Parts: sequence; structure tokens; C-alpha cells
Amino acid sequence: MARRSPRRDAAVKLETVIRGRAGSISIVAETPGAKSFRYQREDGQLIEGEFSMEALDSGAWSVLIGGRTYRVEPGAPGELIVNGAPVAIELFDPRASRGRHGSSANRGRVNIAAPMPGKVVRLLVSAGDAIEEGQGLVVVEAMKMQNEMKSPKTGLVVEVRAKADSTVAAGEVLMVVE
Amino acid sequence: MARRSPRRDAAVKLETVIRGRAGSISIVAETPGAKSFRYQREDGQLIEGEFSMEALDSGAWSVLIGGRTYRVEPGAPGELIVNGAPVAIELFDPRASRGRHGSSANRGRVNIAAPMPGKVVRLLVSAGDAIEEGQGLVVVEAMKMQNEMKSPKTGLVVEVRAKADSTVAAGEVLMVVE
Amino acid sequence: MFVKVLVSNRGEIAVRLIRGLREMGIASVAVYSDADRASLAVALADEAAYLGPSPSSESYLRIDKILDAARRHGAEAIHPGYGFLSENAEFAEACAASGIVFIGPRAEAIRRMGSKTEARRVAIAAGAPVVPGTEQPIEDVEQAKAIARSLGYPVLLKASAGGGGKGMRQVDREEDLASSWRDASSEALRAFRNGEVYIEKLVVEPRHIEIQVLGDHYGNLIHLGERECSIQRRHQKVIEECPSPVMLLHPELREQMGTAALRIARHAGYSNAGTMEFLVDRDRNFYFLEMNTRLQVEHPVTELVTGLDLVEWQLRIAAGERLTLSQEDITWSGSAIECRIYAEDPERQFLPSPGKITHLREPAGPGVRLDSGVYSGFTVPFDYDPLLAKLAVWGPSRDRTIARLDRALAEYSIAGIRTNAAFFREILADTEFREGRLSTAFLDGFFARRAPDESGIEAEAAAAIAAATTMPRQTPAPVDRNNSGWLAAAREGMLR
Amino acid sequence: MFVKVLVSNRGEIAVRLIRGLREMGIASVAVYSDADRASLAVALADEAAYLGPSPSSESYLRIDKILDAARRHGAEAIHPGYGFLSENAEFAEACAASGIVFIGPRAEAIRRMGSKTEARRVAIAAGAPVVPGTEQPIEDVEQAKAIARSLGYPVLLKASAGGGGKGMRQVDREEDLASSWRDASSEALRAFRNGEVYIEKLVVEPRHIEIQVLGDHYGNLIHLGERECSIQRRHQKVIEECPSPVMLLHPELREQMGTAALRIARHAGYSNAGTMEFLVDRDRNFYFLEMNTRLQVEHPVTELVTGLDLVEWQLRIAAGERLTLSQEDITWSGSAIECRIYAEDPERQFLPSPGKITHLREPAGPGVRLDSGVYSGFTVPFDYDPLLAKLAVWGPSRDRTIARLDRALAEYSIAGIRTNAAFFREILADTEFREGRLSTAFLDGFFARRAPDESGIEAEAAAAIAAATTMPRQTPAPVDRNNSGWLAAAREGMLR
Repeated sequence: MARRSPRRDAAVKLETVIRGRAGSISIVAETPGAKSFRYQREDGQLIEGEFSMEALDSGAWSVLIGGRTYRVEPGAPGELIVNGAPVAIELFDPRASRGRHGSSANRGRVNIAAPMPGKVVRLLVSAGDAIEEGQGLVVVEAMKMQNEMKSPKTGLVVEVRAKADSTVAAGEVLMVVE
Repeated sequence: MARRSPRRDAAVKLETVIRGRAGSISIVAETPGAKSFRYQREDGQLIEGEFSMEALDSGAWSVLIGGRTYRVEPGAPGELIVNGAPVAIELFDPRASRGRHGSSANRGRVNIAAPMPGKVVRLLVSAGDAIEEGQGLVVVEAMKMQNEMKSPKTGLVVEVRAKADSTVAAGEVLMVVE
Repeated sequence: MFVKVLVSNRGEIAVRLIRGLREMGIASVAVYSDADRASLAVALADEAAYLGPSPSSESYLRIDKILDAARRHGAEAIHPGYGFLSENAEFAEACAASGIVFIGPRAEAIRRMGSKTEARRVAIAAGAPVVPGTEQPIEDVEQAKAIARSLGYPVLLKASAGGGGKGMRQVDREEDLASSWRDASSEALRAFRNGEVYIEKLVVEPRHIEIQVLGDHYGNLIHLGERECSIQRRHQKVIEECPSPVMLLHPELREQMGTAALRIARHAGYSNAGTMEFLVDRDRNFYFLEMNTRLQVEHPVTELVTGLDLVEWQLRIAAGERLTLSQEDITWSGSAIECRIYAEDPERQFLPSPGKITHLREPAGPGVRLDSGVYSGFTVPFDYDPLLAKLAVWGPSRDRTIARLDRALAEYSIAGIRTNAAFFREILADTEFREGRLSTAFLDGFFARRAPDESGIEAEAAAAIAAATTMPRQTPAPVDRNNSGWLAAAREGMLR
Repeated sequence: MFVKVLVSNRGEIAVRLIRGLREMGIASVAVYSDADRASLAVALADEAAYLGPSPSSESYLRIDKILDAARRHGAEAIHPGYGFLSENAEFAEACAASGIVFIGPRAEAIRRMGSKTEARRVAIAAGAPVVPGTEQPIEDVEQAKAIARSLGYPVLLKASAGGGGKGMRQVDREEDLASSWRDASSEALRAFRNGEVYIEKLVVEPRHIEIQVLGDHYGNLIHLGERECSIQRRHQKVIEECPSPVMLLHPELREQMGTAALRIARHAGYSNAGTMEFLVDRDRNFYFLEMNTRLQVEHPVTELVTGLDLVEWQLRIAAGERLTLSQEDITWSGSAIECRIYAEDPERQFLPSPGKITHLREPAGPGVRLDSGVYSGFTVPFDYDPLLAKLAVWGPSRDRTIARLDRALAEYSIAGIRTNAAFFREILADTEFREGRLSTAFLDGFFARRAPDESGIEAEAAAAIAAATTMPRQTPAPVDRNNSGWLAAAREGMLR
């Protein structure tokens, strides 16, 4: 087989946030058979070497690193399950523009979104109401459990989109406060 | 909702061969909620009525007919598994041209195909050999079991495509006889 | 025996009952709401009947619709499972009035033992120990103060019609009594349409241990030993086991509690399967708490150690058969522990996590019993409780069962929604759990000492490799921390 | 106890061993060939070592590569599973020479009991009954004729080094003896590189019943009762159970056979787990047949009824621990039956059916133990035997176990390849099976009386509805009976 340039689309370098800790992963596939990686964390810890990765059923992989075996399976959004333990993971492509930093939760308008799919049980405020930080805004129920959503700031209810007794999806905006 | 014509693409009629018995299935979806079927076998048996069908995981369905529940799951090629029992099934669209009838196995050239993926263990004949019906042609091994493929007719080995010790896929033509 | 039985429930318990019916050669009728048309129970049953819209008030709690379905399908009996109508005396009566057998105790027994105060009176009359306190609902604050003073603080206020922690308040000081009573009473009124509240002495850090009983219509009654259910979160059981670790050291306690439970059951005229809940204090004094007049969620634990099939016996007793087992026939072998797999997020205050299961690998192999109501591709509805499955494991010893359960949990992976499956592995690794030092306060202590997972950089690298390799790199769209390219891809199923 | 153990096997048994090791807190090293990189065993193990190309002669049979992997990974012991190198005395010796513990009997015991003629001599010396016949290989036809005449026809020719039916011939008449001997001998030579053949009296329609024994390095030996394995196809076991139905009626037979098995084991100086195979005739005379000096495929049946973990005991014994169980500690509870799920086509002479599993639903729930080596998406290689999984079920009685097994099989669905899973349901429904009238000729009789499936037009309609609704109708391409549009779509995964 003709030896190709090792770098032609075979190299990946991505920034990572794994278990809340920043780092980076780079992968080089010199040939289809021989792949190596380098994972470095911001705390200075580093691991690198060859690895082998094989697809199991849809979405699950077997990863071998230095003779040790890791079963990597999909988990909840934002999570992979490694040998049965959930690992929170986010990847960022440094070539793309980085997302905005910091939360806008306490500046300007803030969307109050449903944390889970469910039913709006009660609206505790109306549009135009003055509210305080920590004040209950709306109660969403799912799986026999009620969840009271509290205001992240002191201010005003700008808009109430949720309707009592209506069904909402996870992430759906229920109210806007500012 | 505006009522649409009940027949616009909502009616299906297909010929069936189920468990080796010919028949036909027709399905009419008058509205998305109310579907009815009519299944008739060539032995005169007929069943019709409303049904409900719901997808389970990929490729499996729950079919309710008259309050009875059927779990229909994919099986081996040419088979569906209904409540745990395999049902051989083929469908034909009568609007399309019907396939040729009868086997050509005993007329003209016949392909000798591997019945399963495996390894060619031995070639028992060579191109040009005169052969008799029932004579062994080639031995394919899979899962520690050897399968000797026999000639379906008396005649001549036209072509030998298989190589000893090579791996073959199911259905791959190993030889041609005529 | 019955020819056809309707299962008026959903989820894992409906599946378990349908399996049991099939094994007994009895046809099963599942019922379903809009949210459950694609449920495993419907797929596995012989017949299925539609009840109505998803809210349980319009489906699984509708006595009229359920009886109508039973009639239409020709079912001779109804098994109510647990929850929903299982402890509803009116439902039992309505079944009887329709000529349909309710698989459970008689309506009178449900009514009597379903009221906490009434059940307490029965226990006292039967000579069984109860938690010191009143039997009567509180009438006014002064009466309440007098009672609390005589018991000594802390005390517990409890709803007469209650369960699941609703209408319950701990009171540490007399000055809090009045307001706690008001809170408990109004919560009870909302939950049970009955605002009656009574006072009990609070047993500090008790074990929650329950006794399974089984009785026929001819006065034969036996107990099947205990289940320790001390690991609870907000009064919901999370882990159950048999034998209780305390009984491993003090085997005589099983017989003492079993005898007390049988005395209460006999006094109540109880038949079919039922469970007496007790609190056990550090000195192994036990106090009758309440009775569940139905099959428990955690019944597999008892089935694994006794080899008996509780559902089979429920059906046989309901069909009028005699209990042919005597107390001497019951033996307990090895150790069984069950984990309740809930759709909830242990990292976000156990917030419910309904939704579509996009990937599912289930544990199997030696000693593993999985009672699941879900499959890959099923959408877990938000209308019902979050119990997805029960993972129950048997082993020859408690240590081995813990090791096996950990092994099984490591094989369990559920994607698309969040579950507590991995969280159990942390509990199993906890020293206090392993040493059997359990109490209903266990989880509070556990959360206080819980350490962050530090299982090595190599596992992180494996996750990073898998994610980086499968991320669709050709379109490096703008990424932000809350919606990275990889996460978005995962959500849309591109990685699956 | 060991810290790390290598499993020199693949498929379901590798998974079972890896699970057992994890439960004992021992690190596991899987090995794999090219065909098994994505195997469940590799995914579940702690470590994995590559052996070589797919053919077992280049991977799972390579002693040098396996020992090298054990050394590289620092494994102190090797569990060989069954098949492959499990009964290879040279492998056991090579392990010892490398300072690695072979988890099994000593090499001498493997060698002695692995030869059928030698094992037979041991049994005779131990006073255990054997099938009448020679111990010596046939030397010439006249000698063979004399022996056969003295035994009386029919007789059986068997390979000294044999197993799995290879080199075996039934001879009904003297005139067939010479040619059968030639056939058997050359087949044995090809299969085992040893053409020695001996003669036995043919026991007509015998039951195949085996006794599990367990012994430590200090002379302690016990038996764990029987497994009846009469249901065989081409000398391959298909269904195994405990108790044997004949022992349900004649419990004294278990003790008699157990005692005989122990006598043989003691005489052979046997340690670790092993199995004595016997034939049992209609009058319940039993004859020692041969010994398997390893863990049996069907060991879960014994584990389910005794509650013991055979793999755990193999490890403990190999690590030098004492067998702390005495014969009196062993009790048998309920009934267990196992079905071997093979990738083979019952409708086409059980032709092997390797390939990709495109959909998999596995049974679970009360009493079900599934030991599987596959998952949805796994490609079953054609290089190895067709065993996919073992479905073993426990119940309180044989009838209940049969009903439960049928329930579990009905929940099993495997797509993409053909399996015998549904075929078992036909056997379970057979009257002779249900009545326990078993013999090694069972399947011949069963095939003769097997009736075509006639399970109702409604199931056919359900299949037709599902297929017709999901068939891609917009492109009604020319269809022929061998390659219909729907079938083509199914093959390409469009329906999945």
C-alpha cells in the first residue's frame, strides 16, 4: 500500500471539557490500522499512545488503550458512559469561533426554560409582575414530581408563554424575565 | 381537518406468499386513525377488520387486530417473527411485472452458489469435467460444519470460480454447470 | 384457575404480571393510555384494551373504563399491580359487583388496613408493637401539644390516609407544632382528599423492614420473611434486600417480626399477599408502621431468596385455591438485593427525566433478574412515575450479591434520558452500605460524604477518542459550550 | 486468590467467565482474533490481547500466543473455558512451565481421562459400570468380529481420542463391520490424528445423563448431581436439564450415579471441575461413557438448582483453596432447563447461519438466565462453532420451568441470521418431551412426528399488515419470487 502523508485529514485536534475539566484531544491516523492519540488536561495530566477503536452496536464503541479495554456507550445528552460510569463530555472545534463566555443569566433578558418535558401545573406570576431573585415563577410537573422554577434575578416578568395545564418539551421557554 | 379522498395513496393491495400459501393483503387508511385490512388466502380463508399498528424499536411493530396483540419483529431474510414464531413471508406488487415462474435449475446453465458464508475447503471437480446429478462439486465449511454442494443435473462443469481456502459470501457463485 | 385475566396497570409491573400469566397458561389483557400504545406490556400481552388519554385520571384510575375493558375482553379477574387502583376498596367492590374477581384482599380488609390509624388499632388489638403515639386524628393544637409532650420530641405528624411521605412532618420543638400540623393537614387534603393527621414518636435513624405475608380464604396464613428497605429518598424506596443485614446477625428477629405480622394479618382477616411495614430501632425493637394491601414493587427480592412466585400465589388464592405451603416449608437461601432504576437525574436533584430511550444495553448472566418495562426506542412518558426497571440480583452471600449487582450495573447503559443506574454503584461502594449499617437516614449521610468520581484519566481519554472520532468534522459549525457540535449531533441521533 | 486471570476463549463462555471474575474482584484479560475484535467479551473485559487471524488454528489454538499474552498482561492464571485448548494436556503443561496456573485439572488427569480407552480402564478399576466392550483399540477385523459377536449386535465403533460423534459408527450386522471400521478409523485419523477405534455394545435408546464433580488439591471430592442431556442432534447437545426426569421418579439413581462418578474421580486423582458422562438404559442401568475434564457448556443448569457457582469454585480450587463444601451441603431445588441457541437454520437441515445480527430482543424477567455472547450489530463469524447464547430457566417444578422457557423463547427475537430459538418451542410442546420420555434418539422421533405450524390466520394477517405498510411502495420495481421488493428492502436494512 502506498504510504500517504500522515496528516491529510487524518489529524483531529479538539478542545474538551470532561467532568468539568478543560483539556484537548488529538488523534493521528497514520495508517488505517495504526492510530495514536494524545489527551492533555489543563491540570497538566497527559496520556498518549496507540489505540484501537471498533464500533459495537449503534452508537457504542470498544476502545483499546495499551491493552486495557473501554466500552464507550451513549448516555444522556452531554454524557458518554465508559465501562458503565457516566462521563460528562463536551467537545469544541478550535478552528470554529468559540462560543460566548459567561452566562447572561443576570444581565438583560433571561429565558426561563422547562428543565424537563412535563405539564405546566401553575403559573405563579403574570406578565408585568415585579419579581425578586429566588421567587417562584411557574410549577412544572413530570412523573408525579412538581418542580418550581425560580427567578434567577430581581426584575420584571416580560412575557409569559406557558399556559396552565399545557404540555411542554424540555428546554421550551416558559417565561421571559428581565 | 379537511376530509381527503380516502383512496389517494391510502390503499395498498399486494399479493402474499405466507408460510408457502398464496394470498393477498389490502389495507385502506380512511383517516390516519382508522385503518382496515383484508387478508385472503387462496384456500378461501379470509379475515378483515380494523387494525392499529405502532412502531416499537427499530424494525419491530405492535399490531392490534380486534383487541388481540401481535408483536411483529424482523427475523432472518424472508421471515418476520410474530409473537415469537417465525413466519415466512413474501410480498409482490401486482402492478409490477410478475417474476419468472418455475426454476431454471434443470434447464441450461445453473449457478452453484454458496448456501452460507464460509470457506471453500475442497474443489471436487474441475472445469470441463462431466458430472452426474447428485455428484459432489465443492465443499464449503462454516462454523465447524462442512457442506458438500451437489450437482442439480447431469452435464458439464462450465466454470469454476471458487478457489480452495478462499472465503465466500452467502449466495456467491462457486461454479457454473450446464 | 382463571382462563383470562386483565392487568390494570402499566410499566414493568404489567410486564411482570403478563409474563406470570403466560407461564401459568392464562391469557392476559393489557390496558393502555395514549402514552402507552407502544409499551412493552401491550406488545407482550395476548390482548390489549385502550383506556383513554395519558393522564392517569383519564385512564389507569378510571374504574368504569377498566371494568368495561374486562367485560369486553371476557376477563374473569383483574390484577391491579401496585399503585393506581391497587389499594382502592371501591375498585375491589366494583369488581365484585361486576362479577369479576379482584386479585387482592377483600374490600373490607383494604379499607381497614389502608387507613393508618385503623391499621394501628388492629395492630394494638393483635398485641403487636406500634410506634408510641395517638391512634386518633389531631383535633386541636392543645391536644396535639399534650400528646407530643407525653411522647417526647422529636415527633412525627402523619396523614391518616397517606403514603409516600405526603402529609408527613417531623417536629423537633413545641413551637413548630401548630404550623407543621397546618402544613401536613393541607398537604394531606390535597393529596388524599382527607386532611386527618396523627402524631407518632419519631424513631431516630430507624431501619425500615417489612414482612411479606400470604393468606388464603380458609384462614391459612404464612409469612415469607423480611425485606429491608431502609435506603429511601424522600420516603421512596431505592434499594431493597433480603435478608436484612440485621437479621444476618440476629436471625431470631425474623421470627419475632414474622409472628407479629401474622398476628396482625389474622386479626384483620387478611387474605392474599400483603406487607407489614415496621421500623426497627438500634436496639432491635420493632414497631408496626402500616400495611400495604397489595403486591409490593420489591417482591422479586422475596421471590429470589424463597424460590416462591408471589404472583402465582396471588392468582391461586384469588381463584379459591388453598395455600398448600406451611410456615415450615419456607426457607431463605442466599441474599438478594434490588435497585429501582428511575428516570431521574442524580446530578440535578433527581429531577425527573422522561423522554425517548435511544440506546439500551441491559445486564444479564448468572444471578441477574431484570424486570423492565422499557426498550430501546420507547418514549418514557412524563405522565407516570419514573420507575423504568428493577434490577434484582441473587448471590450466595450479601458480599457476593453486592459484587454481582455492581457487575450488572456496569453492564447497564441507557441513553437519551438520565437514570440513577450508575449512581447505585456509588452506594454499593460505600463502606456503611457494605457493612450493612443502614437506616432511613442513610442517603442523607451518604450525600454528605459522597466523593467526586475520579476514575482515571484513561477512561476520559477513551471517551474523548470516541467522541472526537465520530464527531462530524466536515461541518465545523460555530460551537458554544451549551450546544457543541458533538452534543448537537448526539441529540439528533447522528452518533447512533 | 488471583489478581488477574486470562480467559483463553471466546463467545458466551468468555463473557460468563469475565463476569465471574469481575464479581470476584479479579481483573480479566480477554483474547481475540480478527473476527472477534468487536466481541462482547472484549467489550466487557478489563484488558484484551490480540492473538491473530480468525481461524482458530492461528488464534485460539495457539498455545504460544496465549502464553505470550498472559505474560505481557501479567495474568497469573488462565481459564480455558470449554473447547479449544480446554482439554489439551500440553497446554496445561505449558502453562505450568511458564509459571501460570491452568484453571482445570492437572495435565496427567487430562491426559488419562481424555483418552476414552484409558478413562474406561480407570472406571473399571474403580468398580464403576461401563458399557460392555473392549478397552483395547481394534487390531484386525477378525478380532473385532469376535468381540462384536460376544457383545451381540448392534455394536458401536468409537474413536479412542474422539468426541462429538467423529469416528463413531453404529454396526448392526457382521457384514458391515469391516467397512465401518475403515470409515471410523480414517475419520478419527483426520479429526484427531489418531485412528484408533474400539468396540462397545450399543445401548438402545439410552438417556445421556452426566454427573458434575468437583474436587480440590487435598483429596476432597463431591458431586453436584446430574444433568440430563439426551436431546442431541448429531451428538451435539441441544437441551440439558436437572433434575433428570428419570430421577424425579427414582431419586436413588442420583446417589448411585454420583457415588460411581466420585469413585472414578478419586481413582483418577482428579481435581477441579469435571463431568462423567453416562448412558442410562430403560431399566435404569447406567454405564460410564467418558469424562470431560473441563467446565461444561451446560454448567448453568447445575448452578441454577444447587445455587453454587462452578466458575468460582474452579478459581478457588486452582488457587489452592480447600473445598469447604461437603456432600451433605449440596441440595437440589426446583428444576432448570437450558436451550442452546445456535446460528443454524432448522428449516434447512440446520445449515450454519453466520452473519450480522441486525435486531435482537432478549428474554428477561423471573427465573430467566441468559448467557449470551452476542448483541445487536455483532457479526457472528463463520470461523467458530454456532453457539450464540444459552437460555437457562429455573422454576419450582419441571412443568413450570417448561412453561417459563416457552415464555422466554417467545420473547427472543434475532434478526439477520437464522437461529433455532423458535424451534425449541416446538420441542417444548411435544408430549414425549413434556412427559420426560427422553433418549438420545428423541430428536429422530420428534422430526418424524413434527407437524407444520398452523398458528392461525390472524398471525399471518399481522405479518402481512406490517410488511405491506412498511414496504417502500413508491418504487414498485419488478419483483420476482426469490427477490421481492420487501425482501430486498429487509436485506438492506430499510425496514429496520
